Amino acid sequence: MNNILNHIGIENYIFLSVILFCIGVFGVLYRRNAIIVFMSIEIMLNAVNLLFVAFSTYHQDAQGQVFVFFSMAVAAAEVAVGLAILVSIFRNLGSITIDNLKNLKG
Amino acid sequence: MNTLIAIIGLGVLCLLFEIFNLRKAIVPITILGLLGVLGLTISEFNSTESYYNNMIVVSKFSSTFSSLFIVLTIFLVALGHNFYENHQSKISDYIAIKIFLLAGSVAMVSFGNLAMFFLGIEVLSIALYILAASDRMNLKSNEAGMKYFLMGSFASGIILFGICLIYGAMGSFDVTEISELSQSAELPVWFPIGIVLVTIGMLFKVAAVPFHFWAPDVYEGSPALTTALMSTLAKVVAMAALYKLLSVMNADISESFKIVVVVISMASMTVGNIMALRQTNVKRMLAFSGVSHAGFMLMTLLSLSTSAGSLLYYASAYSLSGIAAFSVILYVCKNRDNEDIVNFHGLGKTNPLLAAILTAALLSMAGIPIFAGFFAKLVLFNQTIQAGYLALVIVAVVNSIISVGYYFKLILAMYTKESNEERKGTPVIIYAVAVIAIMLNIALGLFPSFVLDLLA
Amino acid sequence: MNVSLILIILLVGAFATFLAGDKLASKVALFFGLAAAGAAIVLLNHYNLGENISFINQWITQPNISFALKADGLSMAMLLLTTVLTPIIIFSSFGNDYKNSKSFYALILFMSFAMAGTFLASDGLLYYIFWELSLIPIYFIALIWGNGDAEERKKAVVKFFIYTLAGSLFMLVAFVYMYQKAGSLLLEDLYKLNLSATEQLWIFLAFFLAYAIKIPLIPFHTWQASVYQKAPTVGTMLLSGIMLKMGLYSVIRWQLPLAPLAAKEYMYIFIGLGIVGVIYGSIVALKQKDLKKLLAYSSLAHVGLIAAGTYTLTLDGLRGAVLQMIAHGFVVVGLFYTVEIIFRRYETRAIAEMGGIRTQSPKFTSMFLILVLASVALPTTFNFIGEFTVLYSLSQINIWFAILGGTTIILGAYYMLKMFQHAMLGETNTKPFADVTVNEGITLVLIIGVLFFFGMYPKPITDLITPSLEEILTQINRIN
Amino acid sequence: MEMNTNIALVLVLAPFLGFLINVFFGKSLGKSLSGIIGTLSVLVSFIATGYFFSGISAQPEGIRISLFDWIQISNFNVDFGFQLDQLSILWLLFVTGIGSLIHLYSISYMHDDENMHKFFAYLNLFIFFMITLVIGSNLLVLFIGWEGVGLCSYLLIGFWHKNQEYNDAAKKAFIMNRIGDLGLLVGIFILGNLFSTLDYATLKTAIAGATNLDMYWLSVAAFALFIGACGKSAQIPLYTWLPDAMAGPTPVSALIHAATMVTAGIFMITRLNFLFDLTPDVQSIIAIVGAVTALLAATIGLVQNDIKKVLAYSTVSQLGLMFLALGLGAYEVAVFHVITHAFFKACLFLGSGSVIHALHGEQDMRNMGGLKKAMPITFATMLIASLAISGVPLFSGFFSKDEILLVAFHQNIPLWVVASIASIMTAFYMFRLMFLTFFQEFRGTAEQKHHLHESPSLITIPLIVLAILATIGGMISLPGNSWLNHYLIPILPKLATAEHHLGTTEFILMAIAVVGGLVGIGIAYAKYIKQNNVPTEDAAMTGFSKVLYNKYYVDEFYDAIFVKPINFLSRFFRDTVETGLSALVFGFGKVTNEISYQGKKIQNGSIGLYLFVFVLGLCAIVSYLFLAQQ
Amino acid sequence: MSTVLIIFCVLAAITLATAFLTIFSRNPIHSAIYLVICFFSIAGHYLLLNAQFLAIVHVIVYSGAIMILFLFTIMLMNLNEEREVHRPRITRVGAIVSFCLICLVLIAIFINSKPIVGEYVTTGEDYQSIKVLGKILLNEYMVPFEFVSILLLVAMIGTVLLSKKEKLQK
Repeated sequence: MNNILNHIGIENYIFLSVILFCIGVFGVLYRRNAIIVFMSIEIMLNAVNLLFVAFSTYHQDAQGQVFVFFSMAVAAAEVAVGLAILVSIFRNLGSITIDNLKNLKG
Repeated sequence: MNTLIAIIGLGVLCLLFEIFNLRKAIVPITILGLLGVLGLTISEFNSTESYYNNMIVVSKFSSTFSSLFIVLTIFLVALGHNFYENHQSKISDYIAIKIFLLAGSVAMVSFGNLAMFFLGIEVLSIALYILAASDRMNLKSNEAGMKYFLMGSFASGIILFGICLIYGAMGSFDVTEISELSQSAELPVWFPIGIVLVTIGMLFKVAAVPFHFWAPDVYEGSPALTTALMSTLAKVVAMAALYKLLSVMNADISESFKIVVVVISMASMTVGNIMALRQTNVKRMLAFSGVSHAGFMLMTLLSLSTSAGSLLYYASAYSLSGIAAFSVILYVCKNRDNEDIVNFHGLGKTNPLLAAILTAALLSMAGIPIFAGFFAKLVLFNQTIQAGYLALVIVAVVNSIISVGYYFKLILAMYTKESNEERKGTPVIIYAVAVIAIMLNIALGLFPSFVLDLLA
Repeated sequence: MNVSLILIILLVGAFATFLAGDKLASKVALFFGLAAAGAAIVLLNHYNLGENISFINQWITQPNISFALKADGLSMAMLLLTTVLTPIIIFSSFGNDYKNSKSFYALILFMSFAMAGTFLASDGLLYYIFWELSLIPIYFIALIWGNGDAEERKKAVVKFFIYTLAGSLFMLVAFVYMYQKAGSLLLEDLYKLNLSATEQLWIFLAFFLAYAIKIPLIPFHTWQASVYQKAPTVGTMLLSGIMLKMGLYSVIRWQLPLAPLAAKEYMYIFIGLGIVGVIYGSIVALKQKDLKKLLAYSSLAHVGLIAAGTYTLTLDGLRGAVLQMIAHGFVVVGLFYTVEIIFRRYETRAIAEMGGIRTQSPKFTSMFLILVLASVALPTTFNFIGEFTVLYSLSQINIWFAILGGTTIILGAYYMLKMFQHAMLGETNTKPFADVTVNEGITLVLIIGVLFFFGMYPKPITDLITPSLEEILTQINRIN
Repeated sequence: MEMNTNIALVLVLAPFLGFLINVFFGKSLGKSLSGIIGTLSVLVSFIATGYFFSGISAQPEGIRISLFDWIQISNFNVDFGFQLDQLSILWLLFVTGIGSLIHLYSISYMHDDENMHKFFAYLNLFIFFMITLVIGSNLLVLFIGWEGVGLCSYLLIGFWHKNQEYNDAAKKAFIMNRIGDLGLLVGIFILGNLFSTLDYATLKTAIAGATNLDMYWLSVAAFALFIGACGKSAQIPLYTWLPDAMAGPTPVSALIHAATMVTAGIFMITRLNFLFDLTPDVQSIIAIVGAVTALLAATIGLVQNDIKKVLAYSTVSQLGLMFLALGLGAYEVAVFHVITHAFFKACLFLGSGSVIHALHGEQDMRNMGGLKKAMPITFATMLIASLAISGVPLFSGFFSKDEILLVAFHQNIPLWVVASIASIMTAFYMFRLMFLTFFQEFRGTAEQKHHLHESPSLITIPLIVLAILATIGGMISLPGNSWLNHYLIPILPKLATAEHHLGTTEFILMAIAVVGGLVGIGIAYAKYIKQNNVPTEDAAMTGFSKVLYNKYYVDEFYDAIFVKPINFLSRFFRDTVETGLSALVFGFGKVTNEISYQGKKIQNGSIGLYLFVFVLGLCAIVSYLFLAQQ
Repeated sequence: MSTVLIIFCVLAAITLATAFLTIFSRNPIHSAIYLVICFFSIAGHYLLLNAQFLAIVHVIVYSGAIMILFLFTIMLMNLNEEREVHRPRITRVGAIVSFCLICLVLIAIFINSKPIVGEYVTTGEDYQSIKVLGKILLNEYMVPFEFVSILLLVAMIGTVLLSKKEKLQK
């Protein structure tokens, strides 16, 4: 069985996931809408997951893929908690723009 | 491993109590349970064993730090009795979350596999997000939770990325394997980058400059007990985990990396202390003080092989005085919507005992002798000079001086200002926690060897 | 006899006083103060019999720190100064009514404990701990029981605390550095170190910062006057009577023997600094309006001279310095006590509001005058012995040092007599001034008695301190 | 030997005991009793001195008593010891002798003062310190006395302490003395460093035995000691305290500021003659300073109107003459003049005290006159003393002053001229004093005139005794056959060989001096008796006399160049430097506080910013580690 | 260029483009939908790498669970219209600057590092079938697996804690 990376090259996966990761970072910084910010964080995690799988293939090792499961579980848990917080903010504030969250400063 | 299992069992037990409507018993039973776990941990002190394919490695390091975490959790749970008086229906949740948080903490210092490390840190973080936002109707608490959550998951992403790169370089998550591999072969650059990214993520957790911005805001907004938890337990856990991570993976800390650590350490101390000077909110002030203490603790990374004892000592000294200070803060600021210094006016007259304890706690943080904080700094300085970073020590000394400025602001407020109102009630548990914590602190100061030698 | 007994007495005394309650506090404190003094005298007796008074016990294994106390002649002298002055100071406060007096007296004893510890410690870290520990009680004494505007006082006291702490932290760094080299902080081990000239210079400077602030030497003295003024008189007495001496003692015990090369190299600078302090302090004292501030500046001048004496690195310099330390300790306590006596009657420390007291209270005036004269080193008082010896040692270095340092006897007379004239003499004051009470009288007479006795017969003290000073000198001269 | 020690202790401690009794019990003893105790205690000392004096011829080397080790210095120990030899016994004689007389006088003089017991206490203390000064066997014991008498002088000048001007004068005296004391100390230091001893006897042997003396340091030491003497003995430039010291009660002026304390400088220099002999440069300085002081003080004395001020300047002038003698190496002459001067000046002061007493405190001579009839004894005794001081032959002053002039003429003509002019002036102003006070009509108020009376016998007896001594005091050192010179040989060995013959030159000089004195008296007579002049009011004074009357503005000069600058500096230091230094320290705090304040603005609560900094930090670290390192 | 590479490039392009669109869309619902597409393209990558099980799980968890959660929330808050306040320019500039910077830095490092040379090893062993994954997950990684349950438990309690109404006292 031929290793697929011989056709693509691990570097390409690295670049892809780095760029994807950076897009996630960019989204977190760029958007003020908390939901979109959450989504950006999901993009970041997915970029990493992608790389895990790529490395898993690279090493011909399953552990990377196992780790992706954990990572997914973490992502799910985070999203759940994050959204719960978001909902309570929305209830109190009527908005989910994170720029409105500037009471704590100084 | 037994510790971890016992803790998790205790957490589940907490949840069960809720079902059987035994809320009153939760706190005492938990404390008793934790004491039991503490005993269990101490009984395993000298055994170095790894469990379940090296997922959990119990060593002296892990058991001592676990004991410290357990002790801190006992204090925090005890304080919860008073703090959650008005939230009886949720008390089991709060307590259970704290217990699980402790489980995450223990995982973070006894991991043998990066998966455990990552999951541990996530359990810790998610529990903290929840606790920070737990005062649901309070916008400040919401904001704190949101900020912490956003930035925390951002940092988690970076840690994950780092772990991924390490895996890419090594093909394994097992720290022993990584450690072996890191010495032998020519490594792809991914490995050091991965280490650096994980380190940066952890630096965020310990709130080191420039990744510290969340700390003051979150500390201020969170419910006071959560702040206590963050500034004592969470900080110490993150620091211990970072230390363990770097030492156990035998990550070859290059000179330039050390310079980065030095710079971050200096910056943390300086920024933390300077920013704390003008704060009027005590929690916020302690947040900045925590930033500076993080800077101090980072000094241990400069001599990884020998400084475990000093880190343990510093962490104990710092967190015990933190517990003592926060129990006084909890008492003073109960039923108030802020923690401004104004609330502390005249405490020296209205409640001399607590004022004295807070004073002692602050003096310990400032590093005045016989309190453990002094010896903590001393051994740290000693080690750092040994490692050849005299300049860092001098910066640290200058910072110690600055720090006295704001610690004393609070002390002065207690003793020189007139109290504006009477406080009623003598919550025995707060007294007990405060007294025991500060006694432990002083005992550590009088017999430093007791702790220092544990990891020598 | 175990040397740590004294420390234990003082510490237990502090707790006992605290537990005794407000009413009994002062008496309990006095009792323990006297007990410590008694123990010190017994200890002196043992020492004179040739016993080796030391106590050593491993304390921290890593880093290697011992709980080591050792009393040689020098330490004994300073210990006696501390333990004798403490009961006097406590007794002197009997006329005052302090609120929460149990804490007040407990803090005094605790401070005395820390200072005694500083004088006895022979392990660098232990010494440092005692050194720092002594700062806390005086901070609270000045802060809580002090006088004047609360804001001003706060500012002054905090400045004092931070400033002195700042200085001593650098000393800590120096200790830690030396620990790297010696592997222990025991005095004897540190004495064996062979540090290079550069290292010695830095260590010397680090120590210097700590001591120059504590002593204080110009220009590090800015905390002094305001704290003296704001602190309650008891605090001022503790500060000026004993705590200043901690700095000077430490110069002799730690700084000079540990960094002799630097001390020799820059001797002239440091002597000069001391002498500038003498002149500057005297001149500033001239125009002070507040009695306590005036005495503070006079202290500055006196300790400047003492410091100059220590930095001569001659036996006379060291001996004179120690003698003068003790003498100054007593005289300054007496002087501050007179200020307190006036304050009890007139509620003021402003010289302008006094005057014409002599006609009303001849006894008080006479004792005040004696103290004034002792402070300007009139022969037959103890201060003369000290000042003469120090000036003599300065003349051995350079006659100009002696001349410039000697201006203290002119300027000192000028400001002290001026103060005396305006505070005590002149047309009878309209406000009544009761003559000294029995308690006040006893305190002053005790002090005056000590001053005259040792002024005429300083031999016991000289004999006590000389061997240890000689030892220290050998230590200083071991590298050339 | 034991006996001697005990008696010496009695000698020293008797006045001290008197002091203690008067201090502690004086008030309850009553005025007379405390006076008597004071007087007796000095008399005891006088008697003890007499005992030693009678024994000294048998023991020419003197008696040395060492009591205990006092101060230990690295290269020597200082004993607390006494040395009773010719010089100290001589001094003790007139200190305790005149001291007793003045104590006696004071019993009456101070009787109206409520604090009389204190006065006696201080006087006794003074005597005690003066004895210590004289009797000490080394320079440090001398220094005890030296400072002690300064202290007593301070206490006594400011005796009437309700008057702040008097207190100022007292303070001034003490401080100017202390300037001298510093000089003395410096001298002591140098001697200690050079010879490792401060003991006179050892010092003498050391200097005699030394092979190569460091002449430079020796001169410096001598000069420093001389400065000390200047302070105590009121020489230029440290003389200004003495006239002001007249603020004290008159017996004090007589005892301290005329007869005893001010001679301490002369004592010290004579004591160390072996040292000064080796330093001719310093000797010439001493001579010049002495001569100039003599002249300067005499000129000021010419125009003073305060009876005590005249006497004070006269004292300064006479002390100047003594220093001239010392400078010329004629120690015995200086000593001789000290003794005669003690007699006549004490007499003059006590006389003036009697006058002041009679006039209830009036001291201005313009308000006196014609007291001759009312106070015959006072007048007679003062006249005798004035004749003595003016150098009229056969009175004691004639002999002593003449010897000084003789020595001066032999060694240095210009100095002789200066001294002679000073002597003529002395004669003038003394008789100006006499004429203004005792002759012509009384110029005071009718009230005063009504109460004019001769003083009681307790006052007149000492006057008479002193007048007799002033007359015959010259006997102790007659030209050609000097008992004093012979007596002092153990102290001044060269006297044994010095031949003292009276030639023509000497007689001519003597004549010149006598004529000069008479001329001075004559001028005074012409001006104040013939023309009946009365000195003008202060405001009306013009020209040089105004300068003289204002003492050459020396006080103002000192004030301008020393006192004012120091006070200015003090204010400057207090207000500017202290505040500045303090602000500097606070400045660190303020700056960090300000940074903190600015820092708070950065922490603006925006998550975007926080993450932005996070990312920047990350980039910085990563690029530093992995890009910058290659 | 092999077909695989072309597929990779297409998928990568889709991934990146949809990721960008997620961020740039004004309407949150659009963002969510773009994100779903993005996730699907990532699942495509997984398939390309022969990790079928993972791809399925990915689609189920992300597109099926997480995105539904998102959409629910968006609906719940009624965010379908554009609500976002205008973003200050400094924020945008800052975001773009940091994006460029972090991209540049990371890519530069990886380019700088020495390239992987030679063939990628192929053991031929099965390492990513469901069977193998299951074995590893439940043997070696049993403890983390259990620990994940704790994590989820915490999240669950937390979510309940944050949302549950408190019984009022009195």
